[in-house]
Amino acid sequence: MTMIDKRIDSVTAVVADIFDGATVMVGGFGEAGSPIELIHALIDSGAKNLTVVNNNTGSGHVGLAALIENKQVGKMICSFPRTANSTVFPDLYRAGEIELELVPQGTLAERIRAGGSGVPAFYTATSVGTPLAEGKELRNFGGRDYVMEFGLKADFALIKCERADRYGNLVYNKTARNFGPIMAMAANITIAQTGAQVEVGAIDPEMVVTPGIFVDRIVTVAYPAQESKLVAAGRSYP
Amino acid sequence: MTMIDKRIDSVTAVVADIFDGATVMVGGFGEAGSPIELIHALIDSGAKNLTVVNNNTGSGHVGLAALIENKQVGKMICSFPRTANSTVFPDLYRAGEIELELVPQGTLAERIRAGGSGVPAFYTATSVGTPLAEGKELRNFGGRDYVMEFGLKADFALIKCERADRYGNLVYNKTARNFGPIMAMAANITIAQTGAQVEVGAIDPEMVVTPGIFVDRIVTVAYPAQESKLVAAGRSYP
Amino acid sequence: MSTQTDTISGWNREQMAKRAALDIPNGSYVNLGIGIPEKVAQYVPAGREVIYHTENGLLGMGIAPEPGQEDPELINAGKKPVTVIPGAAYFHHADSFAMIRGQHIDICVLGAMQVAENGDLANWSTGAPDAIPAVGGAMDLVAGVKTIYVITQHCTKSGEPKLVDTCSYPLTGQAVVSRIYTDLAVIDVTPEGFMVAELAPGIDFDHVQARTGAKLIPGQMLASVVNG
Amino acid sequence: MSTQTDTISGWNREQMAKRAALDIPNGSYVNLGIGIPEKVAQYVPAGREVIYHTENGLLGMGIAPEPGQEDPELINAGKKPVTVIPGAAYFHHADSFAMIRGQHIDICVLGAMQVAENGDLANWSTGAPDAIPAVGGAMDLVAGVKTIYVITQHCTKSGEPKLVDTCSYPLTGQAVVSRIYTDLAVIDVTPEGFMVAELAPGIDFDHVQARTGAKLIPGQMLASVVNG
Repeated sequence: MTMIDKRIDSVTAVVADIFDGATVMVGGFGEAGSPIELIHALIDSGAKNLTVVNNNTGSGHVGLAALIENKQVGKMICSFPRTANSTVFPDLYRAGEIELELVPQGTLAERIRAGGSGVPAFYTATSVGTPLAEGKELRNFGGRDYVMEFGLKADFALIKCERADRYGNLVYNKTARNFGPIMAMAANITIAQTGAQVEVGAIDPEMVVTPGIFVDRIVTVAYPAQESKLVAAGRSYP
Repeated sequence: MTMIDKRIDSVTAVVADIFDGATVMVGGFGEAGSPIELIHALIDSGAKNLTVVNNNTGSGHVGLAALIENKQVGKMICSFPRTANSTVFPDLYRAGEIELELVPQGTLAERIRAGGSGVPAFYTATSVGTPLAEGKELRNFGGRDYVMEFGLKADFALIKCERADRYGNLVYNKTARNFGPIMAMAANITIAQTGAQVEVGAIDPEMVVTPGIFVDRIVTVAYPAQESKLVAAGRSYP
Repeated sequence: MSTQTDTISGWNREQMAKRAALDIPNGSYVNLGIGIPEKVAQYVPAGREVIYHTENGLLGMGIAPEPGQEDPELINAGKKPVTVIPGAAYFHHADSFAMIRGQHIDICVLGAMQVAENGDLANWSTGAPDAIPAVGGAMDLVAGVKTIYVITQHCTKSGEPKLVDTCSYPLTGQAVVSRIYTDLAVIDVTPEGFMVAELAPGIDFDHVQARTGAKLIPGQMLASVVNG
Repeated sequence: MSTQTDTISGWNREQMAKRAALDIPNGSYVNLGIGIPEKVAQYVPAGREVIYHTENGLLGMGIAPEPGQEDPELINAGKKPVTVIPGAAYFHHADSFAMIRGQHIDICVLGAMQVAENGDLANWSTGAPDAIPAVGGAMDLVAGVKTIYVITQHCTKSGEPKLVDTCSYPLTGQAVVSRIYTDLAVIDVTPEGFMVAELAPGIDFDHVQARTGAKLIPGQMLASVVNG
């Protein structure tokens, strides 16, 4: 029997088809849930002119910050591109070498969830009356103004989970769940790095957070690097 | 210490403030997840002219069908108001005694989720070019037409779950989960009947399906009636 | 199912389901409508692993339970008891329809009242003024699933064609059907119209054309027979 | 925090947090911003059970872990390690912001750069042309949470008023702030403008007015003192 098996052996192979100009959603909120080994594999792959969707812009000189520093990112879509310990994005942004689409965090999450759910656009009260609503369509419902926002999709999503089976059913760890489940819905190809692979049936159907239909490839990284430790040690990638 | 405790002793007390003219979301898909004891308590309460949101219109002469038969429902918002074993809704509908807003099932679910998430309106491809899109606003995004649909809220939601703690954290049983989690988000007052109460902390934070913030009252019904058995036995309520 | 057409020859319900099942690729995520479409699951060729979605909130639906093993809280979209396979997942209705509406389900197989040559589908209402309208998830499925297959008798019980130039019944969706499996033929919806890909044993092209309310085009595999 | 105003008198940061904490009712679902607002959790009066939400995906956030017990995958919106209380729940970002945007969170306490007398809040950007804009969840919180409280020094380090008639900085939200806790006073945003509800010990109304960029109205509890 030809079984469904989404497992791939190496982080190199799993990101190999990410093409120049692709839109790539990258999971994680700060280091929690950041698929750092997948990002480093993407640095090794050399894909350029990427549009990256992440809440932040990385720390130090590893992970997402390293991808940006390596000039592979043409545009960031994020809510908070500043961190105490990284000047990678600010330096490139001030130099005009990287584009920024600033999106309120909840609008970003809702846009991603909409993109994965067949919703091309929706209305939200967030940002009405602020510079982030400028140029956007306003509309009044029930006496309150709302701004129209568009669903957001991606060619690829790189996410991190705790356990996965060969169908691609995923569970996450604590607040590392953050953007993983919705990015998996919004990307054409979703790639998950997992701390452990388990047999089909080992995850209780009541506990599955991301059903396998949203996941295309799984690669095991049993001992992922901890971004904050790399940053504290002054490490950089590559 | 004044503890948060959402537990109420009786199904009578827990629905006592559902007022005439209220919009009430009722969980369940067919009998799976139907809060039959809460519905029967609502029949006892006598609240009238309700707008009820449910996927169906009930079976036989118990549960939702009995609520309708008792002339307490002025309007149904649902996707599939026919069942093999009940003529309660069709009879009243043909007699002009009950109003129907027919909504595609996925649009219904998405409208409820939107109502609970601060989204007053969104666009969907579902129903474009069909009678259910008539009179609705069409809009083209990326070359495809979509119809605008509104978020749906309620004064009350009546739902059924498997286990609950005093904070109102809920887990469901199998496909009885269906509309419970989203109706809990969309209602001003969410009332859950639970098969069992457990101590705070007994539900793994990774497994909580409906966080307590969406739930206002819990009542235990340890041995809920099984709608299909009541229907098969020819039972009616009251 | 005792139409005149049926008594002449053609595929029966099981054979129609079996033929459709051949077109379900390995690894597909599939949603099956009520009726003949449900039977497709029984006939997916050995060696293919297919995962079934039921829109009430389950991915990894298994076969019907043994009598006495039914669980009223484990049902499918037709409200019948089902089981789950290892690796299944439960989710709520909005997440379930996000799978449908977000184009994550690969194939949906549905019944039909009418299919038009441009792929329009009517399968929810006759539009009769005294009918109780009921749509369920049909409009979501046809708008959202990547590929829509229809399994249907070629004609109604009274012998009217169900494959037509324009649907007279209210639509479920516009230009959504890819392929139709009837008792007489397998027919693709193409930019040029209905194209006959296969004929049931003993059925010829003219027999099907006579029972179809739109022009049929012979497909490549039939062209030599019809034209030659 | 060494402004001239501070050296005269008024509440310190801990006292400001403590005063705000008095206004958190039992049973509230609360989201606390980074900085002084975080301290509010320490001062909620005994006997009240309050549940803390952190927008990265946790309801039931507990106190900071013991040194050495930090988990890099259990953090708050400020990316600091936290713990969970029994009865906590994890969820993804869209569900977490549905709690905020769907008006399920009762109270949010935030810092401010400026608050206008109509409740407009500016707390994310000075609008300086060389600044890297960064907003996080601030706009979602002020648009979605039922009640918005602000804790802030009454004036900037250079002595400029932060309570003004019109914000000069880019807004976070329009007419969203209900109450402001400063080092000098507790001030309500009312349809008539800023109303002083309480004064810090040793601070009089005129002292606060002199440091405020909009007209202050004495509240009921102060009226007898000011008018009498």
